[in-house]
This record gives sequence, C-alpha cells and structure tokens, in this order.
Amino acid sequence: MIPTLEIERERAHLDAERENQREHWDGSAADGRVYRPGELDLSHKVILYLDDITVSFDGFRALNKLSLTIDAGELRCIIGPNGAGKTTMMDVITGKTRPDSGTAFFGQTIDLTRLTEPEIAHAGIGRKFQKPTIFEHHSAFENLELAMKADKRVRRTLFASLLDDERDRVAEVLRQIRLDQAADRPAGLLSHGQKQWLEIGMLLMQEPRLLLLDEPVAGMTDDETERTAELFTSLAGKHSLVVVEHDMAFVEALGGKVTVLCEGSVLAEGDLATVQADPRVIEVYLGR
Amino acid sequence: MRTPFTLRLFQSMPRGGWIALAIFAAVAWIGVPVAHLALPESHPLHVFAYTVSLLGKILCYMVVAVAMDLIWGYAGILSLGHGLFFALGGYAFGMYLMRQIGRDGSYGAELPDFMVFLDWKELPWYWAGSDSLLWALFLVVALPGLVAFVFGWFAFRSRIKGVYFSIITQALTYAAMLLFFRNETGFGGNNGFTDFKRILGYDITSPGMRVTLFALSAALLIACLVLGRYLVTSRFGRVLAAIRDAESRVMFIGYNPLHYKLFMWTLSAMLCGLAGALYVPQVGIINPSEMSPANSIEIAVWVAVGGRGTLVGAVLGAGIVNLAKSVFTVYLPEYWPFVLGFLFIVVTLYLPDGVVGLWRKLRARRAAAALDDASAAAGAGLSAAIGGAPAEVPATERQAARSTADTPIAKGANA
Amino acid sequence: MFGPTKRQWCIAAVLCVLMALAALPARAALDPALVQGLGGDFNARVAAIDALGVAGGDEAAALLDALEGGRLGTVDGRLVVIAPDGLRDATSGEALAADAGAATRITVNNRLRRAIGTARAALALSSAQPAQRLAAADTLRENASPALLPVLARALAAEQDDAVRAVLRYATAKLELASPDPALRLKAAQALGGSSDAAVKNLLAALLEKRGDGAAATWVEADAEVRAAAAASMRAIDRRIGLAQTAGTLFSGLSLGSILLLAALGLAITYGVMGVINMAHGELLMVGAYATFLVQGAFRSHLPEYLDLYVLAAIPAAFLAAALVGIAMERLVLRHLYGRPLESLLATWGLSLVLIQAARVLFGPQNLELANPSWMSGGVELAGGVVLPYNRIVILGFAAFVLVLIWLMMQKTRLGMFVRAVTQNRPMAGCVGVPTARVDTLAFAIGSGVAGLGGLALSQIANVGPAMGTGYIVDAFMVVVLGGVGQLAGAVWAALGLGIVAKFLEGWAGAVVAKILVLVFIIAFIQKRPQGIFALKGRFADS
Amino acid sequence: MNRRNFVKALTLSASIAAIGLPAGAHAADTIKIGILHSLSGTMAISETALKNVALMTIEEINAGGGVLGKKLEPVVVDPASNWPLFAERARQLLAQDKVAAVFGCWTSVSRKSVLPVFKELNGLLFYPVQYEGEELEKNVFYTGAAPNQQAIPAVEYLMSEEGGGAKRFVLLGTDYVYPRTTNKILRAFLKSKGVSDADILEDYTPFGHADYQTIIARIKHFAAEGKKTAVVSTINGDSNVPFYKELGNAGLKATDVPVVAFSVGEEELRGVDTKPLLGHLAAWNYFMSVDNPQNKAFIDKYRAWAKKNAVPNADTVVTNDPMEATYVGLHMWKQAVEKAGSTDVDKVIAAMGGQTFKAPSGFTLTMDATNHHLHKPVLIGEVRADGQFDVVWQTQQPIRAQPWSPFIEGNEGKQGL
Repeated sequence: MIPTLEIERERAHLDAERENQREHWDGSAADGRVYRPGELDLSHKVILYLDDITVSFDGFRALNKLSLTIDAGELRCIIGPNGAGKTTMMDVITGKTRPDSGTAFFGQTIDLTRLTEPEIAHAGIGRKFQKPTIFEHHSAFENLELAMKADKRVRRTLFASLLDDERDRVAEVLRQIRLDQAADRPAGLLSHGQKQWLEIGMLLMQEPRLLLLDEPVAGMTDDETERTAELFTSLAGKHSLVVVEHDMAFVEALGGKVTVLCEGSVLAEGDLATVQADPRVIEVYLGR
Repeated sequence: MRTPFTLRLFQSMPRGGWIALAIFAAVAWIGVPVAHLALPESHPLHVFAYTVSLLGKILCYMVVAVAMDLIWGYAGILSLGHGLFFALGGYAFGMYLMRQIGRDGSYGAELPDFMVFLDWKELPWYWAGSDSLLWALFLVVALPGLVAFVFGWFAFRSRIKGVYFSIITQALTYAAMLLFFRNETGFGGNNGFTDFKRILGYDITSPGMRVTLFALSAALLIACLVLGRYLVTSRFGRVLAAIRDAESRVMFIGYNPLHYKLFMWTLSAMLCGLAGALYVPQVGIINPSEMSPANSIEIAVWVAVGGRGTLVGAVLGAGIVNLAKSVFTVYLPEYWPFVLGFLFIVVTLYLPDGVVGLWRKLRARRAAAALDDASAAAGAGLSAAIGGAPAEVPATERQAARSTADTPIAKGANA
Repeated sequence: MFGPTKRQWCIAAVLCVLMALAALPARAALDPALVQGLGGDFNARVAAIDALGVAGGDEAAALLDALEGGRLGTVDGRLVVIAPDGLRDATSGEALAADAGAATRITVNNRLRRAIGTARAALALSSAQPAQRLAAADTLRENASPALLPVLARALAAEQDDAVRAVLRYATAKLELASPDPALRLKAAQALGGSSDAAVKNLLAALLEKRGDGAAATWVEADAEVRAAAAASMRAIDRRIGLAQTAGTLFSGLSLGSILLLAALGLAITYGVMGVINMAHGELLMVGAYATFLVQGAFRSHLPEYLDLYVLAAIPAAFLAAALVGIAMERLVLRHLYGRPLESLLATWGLSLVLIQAARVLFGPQNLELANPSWMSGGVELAGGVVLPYNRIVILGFAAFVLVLIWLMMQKTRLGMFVRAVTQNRPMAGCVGVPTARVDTLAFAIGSGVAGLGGLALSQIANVGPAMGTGYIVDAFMVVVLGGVGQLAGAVWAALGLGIVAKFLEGWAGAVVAKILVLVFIIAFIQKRPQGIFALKGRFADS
Repeated sequence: MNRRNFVKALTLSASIAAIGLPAGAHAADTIKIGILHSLSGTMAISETALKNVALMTIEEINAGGGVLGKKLEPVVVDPASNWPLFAERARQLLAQDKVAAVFGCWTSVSRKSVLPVFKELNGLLFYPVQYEGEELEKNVFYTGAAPNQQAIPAVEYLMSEEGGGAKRFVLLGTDYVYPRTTNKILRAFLKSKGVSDADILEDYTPFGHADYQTIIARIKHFAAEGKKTAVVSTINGDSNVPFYKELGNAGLKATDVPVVAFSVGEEELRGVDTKPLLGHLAAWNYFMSVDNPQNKAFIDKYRAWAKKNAVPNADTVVTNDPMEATYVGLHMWKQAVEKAGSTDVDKVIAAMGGQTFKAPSGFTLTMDATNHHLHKPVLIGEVRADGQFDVVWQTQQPIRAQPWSPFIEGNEGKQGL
C-alpha cells in the first residue's frame, strides 16, 4: 500500500485546496496575499518564477529541481525530447499537478502551488492542451462565449445574457482564428486544425497575461502553421507566451528565447542558434 | 443592453413549447376537475377517482424524472439515490399528515399510533413543529436539499465521478432505507405512514381534495419544465454541459465545477422532495421501500426510456413506463416484468436517444422540416442546445472520468 | 434442569432396587409395572424412560427404539408394539388379535426425545465400541440426572479408555457438586476447572452466591475451600470462553467476507474489463444456484447413493450454466453498449427483471430446497459452545480456491494477459492486435461463471429463490468499488474487511445498525480514496 | 421491426390508458371477486399460493351452482409487492371492477395501505394471514390468527412440563410491526408468568437478513447460562432458511433449545432442508398433516387443481394455514351472501356474524359478530423429516380472538366494533 508520508502530503494538498475553495471568491488566498482576478504584480518585469521544482510519479522524477523564469511580454519556446517534463511543467503551473517540492510564483505575489485550476485561470494564466480539448457539443461561438473573461460564479451565469460588446468581442476572435464561417457549427465537427485554433481562440477570450501552449501546431497544414506563428508573434508583448514545440521550423519562425528541457531540468537556454550549437543539446536531442 | 429576465425566460422555450404547456395546463386545471366532479359516473367522459389519483401519481413521477434528467442528462451525473430525496420529501409531508390525524387514530391518542405502540410518551424532538403546514412545506424542500448539499459537497469536492458516484449514492439511499426500517428511528418502521385523514382540516379522500392535489402536481410539473428549460438554455446550462463534456477545460477557463454541480444536484434533490410531498397524500402511504435502490434505478430507467438529455423525454419516459406498469399488472399479472424488462433492453439497444430520439428519427426521415411541429421543435431545439445525443455522451463521460486520475487524491491513490 | 428434583430422587430410590436386580447374575425381565408407565400420562412416561435407561439391557433398548420410532401404542390402556405384521404386547411380546388401526400411537415430542436420548446414552455406556461410549458420555455430560450417578460411577469404574473416562469424570463432577460430602464437592469443583462449558460455569457461580440477605445471609456453598476452588475454576473457564468467542467472531467475519467475495468476484472481472455495470449480476448468482439445484435433483433421482457428492458435480455445472447465460447476455445486449457504462446499467436492469420472472415462471416463486451434504453439515466446536460450521469452512476454502484459479488465469495465461491489457487501455490493446471483442466475450463468460460459482456457494447457506440475487447486488457493487475497479486484490481486501468490520460491529450494535454503519463507512472511505483501495496506476487509470 | 413492435406496444398501452383504464366487460350474470395478492416481487413467494387456492375455491363454488344462482368471476391483479400499488389496485377493484369482495394482502403494511380505500369505498376485505392485531375494521374480516390464537398458547406449551418447561426465552424477529407487537405481548405475558426481564432476550434483524452467525452465537451463549431456554421466532419468510441452516450447523438441537416459529409453515418448509429442523415447532390454526375427511378433501382438491393448471412442481404442492383461512373465508362469504340474499356490503357484513364452517382443521369455526375475527383452534406441531408437522398439542375447542391484546395497556374494553 502507500507510505504514510504520501498520505500526509495528500492530506496537506487537500487542506490547501479546501482553504482556497472557501477563500476563492472573496479575493484573499489562504496565504493572506491579496489578489484580485487578473491583477498581478509585475514590478520586477518577471511574470513566472519556477524555482527548484520537483515532481515524481511512483518514483519516476518527471521534474527534477527545475528552475525557470519567464519575463513579462516574452515569447519563450520550450523544446526537449519526449519525457523531458514539458507537459508536467505546464501541469504544475496550471495547478493540475502539485510539486513535491519547490515554488512556483506568478508575478511577485501569487503562489501557484496553493491555488486550484480555476483560481489560476482567474489569476491570468491560460493553457492549451497537447490534444485539443474543446466542448464538442457546443458551437464554436458558444465555446468562445464560455471562455470569455467574465464573472464565472454560478449566480452570475444563471442570469447572464450576452451584451453587444461581448458579442462583438467573440465575433472579432472568431475572425482572428478564421472560424467566423463556422461560428454555429458544433465544435465536434471541426477539423483538427480548426479545433486547435478554436482552443487558441478560447485562450484569447480569457485575455490571460500568460499563455501556455502545448504543441499548438500539431496536425496543422503549413500555412495554418504560418498563420499561427504570425498570431503568436503579434500577441507577444501584451501577453507572455510559453510554447512547447517539436517543430523546429515553427520555433524558428517564432524567434525569441529557447529553453531546452531534459530529464526534468533545464539543459540549455538562449536563442535557437546558440542552443543548437550547444554540444550537450546536440548530444541529447538534435544528435539523434 | 441586457434583455430583461422575464423576457429571456419566455424566449427560453419555443412558441410550440408554450402552446403545449398551455394545453396541458388547461386539461389538468379545468378538463380533469370538471370531468371528475361535474360529470356523472355514467357519462363516457367521466374521469374516475382511480384515474385521477393514478394520473396524479404519475405526474409526481414525471417531476422526479425531470429532476433526474437535469442532473444526469445535462450534468452527466448519474444518481442512483434520487429515491431517497423523493422519500424524504414524502416523509417530511407525511409527518404533517400524521399529525393531522389527531385523535382519530386507532389508539385515539395525540401521538401517531406507531409511537403509542412503542410506548413513547411524547414526540421526539425532530417531530417538533410537524403540525404546522408551513413548517412541513419548508422541510419538504429543505430536508432533501440539505442532505443533497452535504453529500454533494463532499462527493464533488473529492472529485468522485461516474460510476463511483453512482454507487455511493446507491449506498446512501440503501443506508437510509435500513435506517427508516428501524422502528426506533421514529418514522413508523416498515409500515411507514398511512391512514391519512385530512389536510388543513379538509377530508383527504374528498373529490375536491383529490382534484386539488392533482392540479397542484400538474402545476409543479409545469413549473419544473419552465425552470428546467430556462436553466439548460442559460449560460449556466451551457457551463454544466461543458463540465459534462470536458471538465478539465472548464476549470482551465476559470469555472469552478464544484459549485455548478452542487447547485444543480441540490436543486434536483429539492424538486424530488416536492414531488414526494405531493405523491404521499395521493397514494396514501409512504414507507421505506420508496428508498430501495431498485426504485432509484427505475427513475433512471424512465429518463432513459423517454430520452436522456431532453426534458420532454424525461416526462414521456416516466409516463410511458408507469402507465405500462399500471396496465400490464392488470392485464398480464404474471408476465408484466417480461414486458418492462424487454422494453428497457430494446430502448437502450435500439433507441439510444429514447422515445424522443425515435420521434426525431421518424421526423427526420420525412425530410419536411421537423421544426414546424411544436414538440419536435422542443426536442430538436433542446438537443441543439445541449447536443444531448446519449450515444456520444459516454465518450465525454470517459473524458470527464479521466481527469479524476489527475487530482492529488487520485495521485496519492496511485502511489 | 440441573438441581435434582424430588421426582428424580425418588426415581433414584426405585433405581437402587433395580440396581440390586440388575446385579443378580440372571437378569430378570423388565418390571411390567415400570414398562406400563410408558402408556401412562406424560410424567409417568418420562419416569419410565429414565428408569429404562438405568435398568439397561436389550429389551429396554428395543422398547426405546420402538418408542422413538413411533411404534409404541396403547390398546385400552395396554402398552403394545405396533409391528408391520400386527400388534404385540410390549412386555410379554405375545401377539394380539386387534389390528394395527386399533392402537393409538404414542407421539414423541422433544421432552420425551431428550429423556430417550439420555436413557440411550446410559445404555450405551456399556457398549463395546469406545466411540459409542464416548458419544454416550458426552450426552450424559450435557444432561444427566442425579438418578444416573450410580450408573456413571459403575461405568467410570469399568472404563478403560482415557478420553471416555475424562468425559465421565466431568459428568460425575457436575452431579457431585450437589453431593453432601465437602471433599467430593471440592474434587468436583477442581475437576470442572478444565471445562470450557458456560453451563458448568453457572453451576460453579451458583455456589458463590449467598442465601438470604444482610447479616443473615449464608453462602450457598458452606466450605470456603470449595468456594475458592470454584472461583478459580470459573476464571479458567471464563478465559477459555472469552478467547473462543473472539475467535468465533473473527471466523464469522471471514466467512461473511468470503461470501461477499464470491458474490463480487465475477462482478470485479466483468466490470473491470468492460466497465459494464451489470445489474443482472445477482441473477447470474441465481442461475448458478438453480443449476446446483438441478444437479441435486439429478443425483436424487439417478444416483442417490452418491447424493453427498452432488455439490462437487455442481461446480462445473454452475460455472457453465452461468457462463452460457453470460455469453448470451454479452452477445445479444452488452456487446452493443461498450463505452456506454450507464446505458448498460439500464439494459442489464431490464435483463435482471426478465431473468427473475423467468425463474419464477419456470420453477415457481417458492424457494428451492437444497440440502447440505452430510460432510458439510454440523461443525467443529471450539471452547464455550462456539461452533465453526463445516459449510462455512468449506465455502471459505472454496472462495480461496476460486480466487487462486482466477489469479492464475489472469497472470499465467495469454487470455489473462489480454484481459489485463484491455482492462488498462482498451484502445491501445486493440491497436497492438488484442482481439478485444473475443476477449470481452470470454472475460464476461468467465466473470459470469465465477458468479455462478458464487451462487453455488450461496445455495449452501442461504435461500435459493428467484429474487435471491437482488439481495447481493448492492453489496457486490460496494465491494468492487471499495476495492478499486478492476482490482482483484482490492476486491479481496474489501470483501474480507467489510465482513470482519460488519461482524464486530454487529456484536455490539445489532444487525441493522451494523449494516448502516458499514454503508456510511464505505461512503466516507470513497471520499478519501475516490478510486478505491487499489486504483489502477498510469495515465488510463480511469473510466 | 423491433421498433415497429415497440411503437405498437406504446400506442397500445397509451390507448388503454386513455380510456380511463380497465373498462372490464361488465357481465350482469356474474359476481366479481377481487384477488389482491403479489405475484411478483418479494412477497410472491408466499402470496402466489393464496391466489391459487382462491381461484380453486371459486371454481369449487361455481361447480356447486355459484352464489344466488350467479357464477363467481375472479379478477386477479398483481400489486407486485409494492405497497402504494396495493392501494391503487384495491381502488381499481372496488371502483372500476365493482367487485363484491376482495381476498388479499399478506404483510401488515399492505393491509394498512389498502384499509383507507376499503373504508372510503365501503368495500369488503378478507385478510387470511396471522397478524399482530391492534386493529379492528368494519370492512375487514380477519380469517387469520390474532396473537392470542397463536403466540400465547405456543409459549404456554413451551413452559409446560410437557413442552420442556422453558424458563428463559429468546424473542427473535424481523424488524417490523408483527414481530414487534407479538414480542411486546409475549414479554408482558411472560412477566405475568413471573419470568424476569433478565431471562428474556429480544433481538431483531433487518428484512432479508441472511447471516445469522452472530445471533445464533448469542442465543447459544444465552441458553448456556443455565435454565432451560426456548426461542420464539417471528423471523419473516425469506430469512428462515439461513436461520435454520445456521441453527442446525451450530449444533442447537430441538431437544436442547426448541424454536417455535409463527411464520414457518408447510409452504416455507418446501424451500428448506428439513434435517436441521427436526423437532422444532410451529404454532398454527391448521396443519396439512391434520387427519380428517374435510382436510383430505381440501388437499385432494388443491392437488387436482394445481395439476390441472400446471402450477410449477404441481406434484409437491402443499396446503398451509393462510390457504385454509382463504378457503374458509370464501365459503363463509358465500354463506353470508346467501343468508343476506344480496352481495350488498353492509348486508353481507351483517350476515357474516355467527357464520360457521366445518374447516379442514377439523374444527367448526365461527365468525365473531363483534370483532370480525374467526374463533380458531391452536395447534402446535413439530417439524417432521418430510417437511410436515406432527401435532403434539392442540386446544380442545376454538378460542375467541383478542385483536386488542389485554397485555398491551390501553386496550381494555376495546374488544368489539
């Protein structure tokens, strides 16, 4: 069976979670720090700190003392061989997985390891999954409407009705992701590429400060990929983006700083050229 | 600018839906009463007392079915414990009915007979106030609501999903049944409550009262349909469906599923409670077997037969199954379980969308736009609203279930 | 029953006379007056039977047999033996003219049966086989009347076999506690310390009570030494009984657990593999039990001499019957419902309705009679009257046996490998070429078959009727869910755990409350571990 | 095609439902008799036989020319062991089918559930099962035993020298009203006989309880503590098999600790391996083994009927007390109708009082005019290997029922309507 230690930790997580659930809407997290959804402290021009994060499943170390910082408005690409811990890292940032040790801060004040997924989303982090996850039974329009930055408490949604400017916002994003023709089609019927776009669109509707994008162009045609690259670069600046990709061409197209993950920790960092020149990287990654 | 609530309430249902409801209301509130009270027994259109209370009973079942559909069809949470909430409502109102018997019980005592027989000298504390109708009505809603809320809060917070949830709801109602079977529990044990005499002093067996109860049941059903319809077409409803389809995504765009599920779950339980309260005086008895797991499963069966994920379907299902039961237990006393059994099998195999689904298929065949017909519109509109084609739902159920593995608890369990 | 009554003393007197007679070399025939007592009123009968026991001899035995066999009657007050060929006088043995119909049979009830039993035992003390003597001594230890003291003494003197002597000593000791001689009483009190019989304990306890009250109170047992000995013996007995009872509770917990396990095991497989909520699982149990019934019937009519073995023969039968029904269900219905667990729930619910009513129409609504074979009847007695029934022991073993079989099947065979693969990740298994469809059918057949075996086991302790399954389905689900879906180990832990917990709770809370508490416990437990005791590991741990 | 059938089925049921439900053909030359016994669900095990015997009796009466020159027409419905459904069916029988009398119900709760209906519509119910008493309704005739016609004599027998002179008692039952009341009455009765509370062990199990290990152990322990012990079992039908099996295997022999049961009759014993039960007792007002011409005729008729109607395992059918009660009830109703010259409920009720009938039990039973209960003999039988009973004791003549037991306070002077 499971070691008591494990149980302890599990209980600790539970408590933290319970705390937050109670505190969720009145704006003050369990740790006493005050935040309001969307408001974060960028006084040091850094939007994300990952410090010494370790996560292990059944003894296997998915993340091993990972440390990483993302600057506000930066567009960062993360590459690395399979099993390097890219997805796990995103799980940690979005609260899906709790780190065994280490800290994760959003801006100066928000301790991500103590918030639940919805709270993190409110704080301003949006995430796109490796496999596009959208609401297949809802129309593209509804998908975006649901994602829209708004008061997401039960009692609001009960009486919410779509305002004109909100409608316009949705329409705008629909155009941006080129789905304005398919607005009313059930999302389940969209092509893979379109689904990818729709999910990106949902992120945009959230108006997050930090976007985490897990292999956003997988299954896209070349020109779709191209357009995605344009979109991302245009977003950089007012948003910060972290893109995980295998597609080197795409990474190149994005430009910006590249971080190489390997066996759960940072192997190298810098612009693509330097990284590709790095012998260790060639060894573990490009070498093959 | 915002559209006013009342307007949106009205818009939530297509015109056909409103017309259908209006017709139903007219029949239930005017037709039946007149046919039962005014027309002589000999008159071909006379509605027998037997029929009135039978239909009244079925109306209550329909309400339960709608409540079940809201939580199962739209939120994807299958409860095998709704019988409990139904029975709790029934018992809550039954307490009032027992007190109304007064000294007309066979022991002629102030206390209900079963208490006299247990040598109890005064009412247990939880019977306090049971002689007031208002308090009873409050309990009818509050009791199931509270039980559901507490249970739901823990269950949803621990992210118990799918079958696990279904089974513990079953455990819940089963435990409650055993509890109520105990005589010491103070609810009449196996005999439960029966031999009711009056409500607010009016004779409960009088035709007037019978018709009133029937009309009230109809009113409750109408209210449920309107409310349900509004809920599932509101943004709330869309979020709920979204949770059913991809809970993790819902969380990552900032909704807290716990609150949504809990709200719908509690509301559903309360509706069941109301139905139970109207059911008891019409059938004249409430006993713990109402809480038996089998009864709760049957509720799910009604919904499935009618068409899960469409309010109309829930209503139809409850009606068909129960009428079939009533008819076949008379005409095929020994064989009716076969009929019902095969009905369920056939429906799940060949009509994944239940009767409504069949209806839609038939309409669709005749390419003629199905939408001119009221109820088809209702059905189709609904399905569009939630895309509730059960055939596809399980995929999403699996999806939803998948994220259980990601919760800290599950991780602990995996270690 | 124990303190000697006046009647018994006076019989004792009568006996001493008989004793003298019996002592004579040439045994005289039974005293007719005594025998006629059998024809008299109830008390006379009892007295007569006791006397016969003491008198001994073949005639007495023959009479007792006749009485117990209902072959004794009276014709106008005269005691007669009703033989197939007519009536004979009970004492003289001469045939009578009157025909059998004329006699009024003497009905024997429990009270008489007990008396006869004791008398028989008294007779059997002089039997040649030690085994018989032992049995006899045991009976006497249970309920001997002071009247038999001399008989016991005589037997004890003559007895060679130690086992028998030991028992006889108890029997005498019990009676001697009432003797006027303190020395004898002391010996008795000490001797009884070796017993583990609550009844003995009460005898001793009686000695330690006071008669009257206040200052006037006097000890029932005047002699302090005897009292001390009695107290010591009581403590010894208490200890033994206490231990035995805990052991007993533990066993009954395990037994209940094993039954839950047998009821749930099949479900654990079918549910684990296909995620099909099989509400008709209970009816598969029922099918197994009915198959067992049919086998029993076949044995009754064709090879009655081997009737005791029908249970063994039923094992394959029950398995196959249930498996076939299972296959049919899978092919006709469930096949079309994979990946729709909740719909499958409804379809199988319909199936269960049909199966139950089918059983009702074919076999009638009554419960069916299934006899425990002789080797499964009775039980081994621990101390203090705690008995472990053989049928439960057997079932416990059977559960283990089935478990091992399944484990081997799962771990060692190719099919097992496939099943595990499908359980963990159906699509992937499909991709790597596992014939999922066939695996499903086979797995379901096996699961159903195991359910059939469960039914066989249940038929040995509980009802066999059309609705028998419904009683177990809920519990079975609790076990599976508590254990963790698709986890045999989990199911085992859950079943045994629930069984034991339930039994210990029942000890102090009573059956009803115990059951409620167990259910509440389950609900609470799932809160903590939403995936059961053992959850599947890995990315596809759910659905 | 499945769908088409299915749709047909729907429309059928719907249409039937539409016309206000069973508009049963109303033939004027027959008198309708309602039969309200569960043919499915948990109670089917006991009640099916009652339906059969009722149908048989009706055939018998019709063969004898019917009643008032009219044939009897049985209306069989299935309340499916579902209590609200009992009330619904009762209402239908009385309001729709206009039956002259209803023979039915087994459990107390089913009776309680239909009572209001019979009172409201002034119907006539014949209730054939031994029950807890504490009830008296103008519209009901109770042909089963009241506690004083079953429980108390049984206990008196156990206490007698002949019955083994029991001094300690275990009152064991399923947790519902019949056992509770019976045990309450017995406790009071035992007290009056000087049995102290310390010598009484009362215990209850839930419905369908199948695991009697703990309770048997408790009984053993209780019995071991000295004085002669007897068990009074009001365990409900289904739980009896596991109970007796456990009893036998735990080595509690009838000669040591006799068990007297009030709910175990020939029908129940069909489902039991009687080996472990030998010598245990049951108290009834009728046993199949009773030897007299009426009983012989009764049994033969039923056997023949079962064969003719292909009742499952018809060759082994048995008769039991509630079946006899049903048989007696129907015949008495017939006599009453003939006396009253009409099937009008009030007239029949008036005529029922004082009706007598030579019952298969060998006694002539009388319907008490004031309390609507039969005067019944009490027989105590010991289980035989063949699943029948040896009558070891019986009352000299029928005794009058006391539906309101004098052993429950507040019942004084409540003996009549």
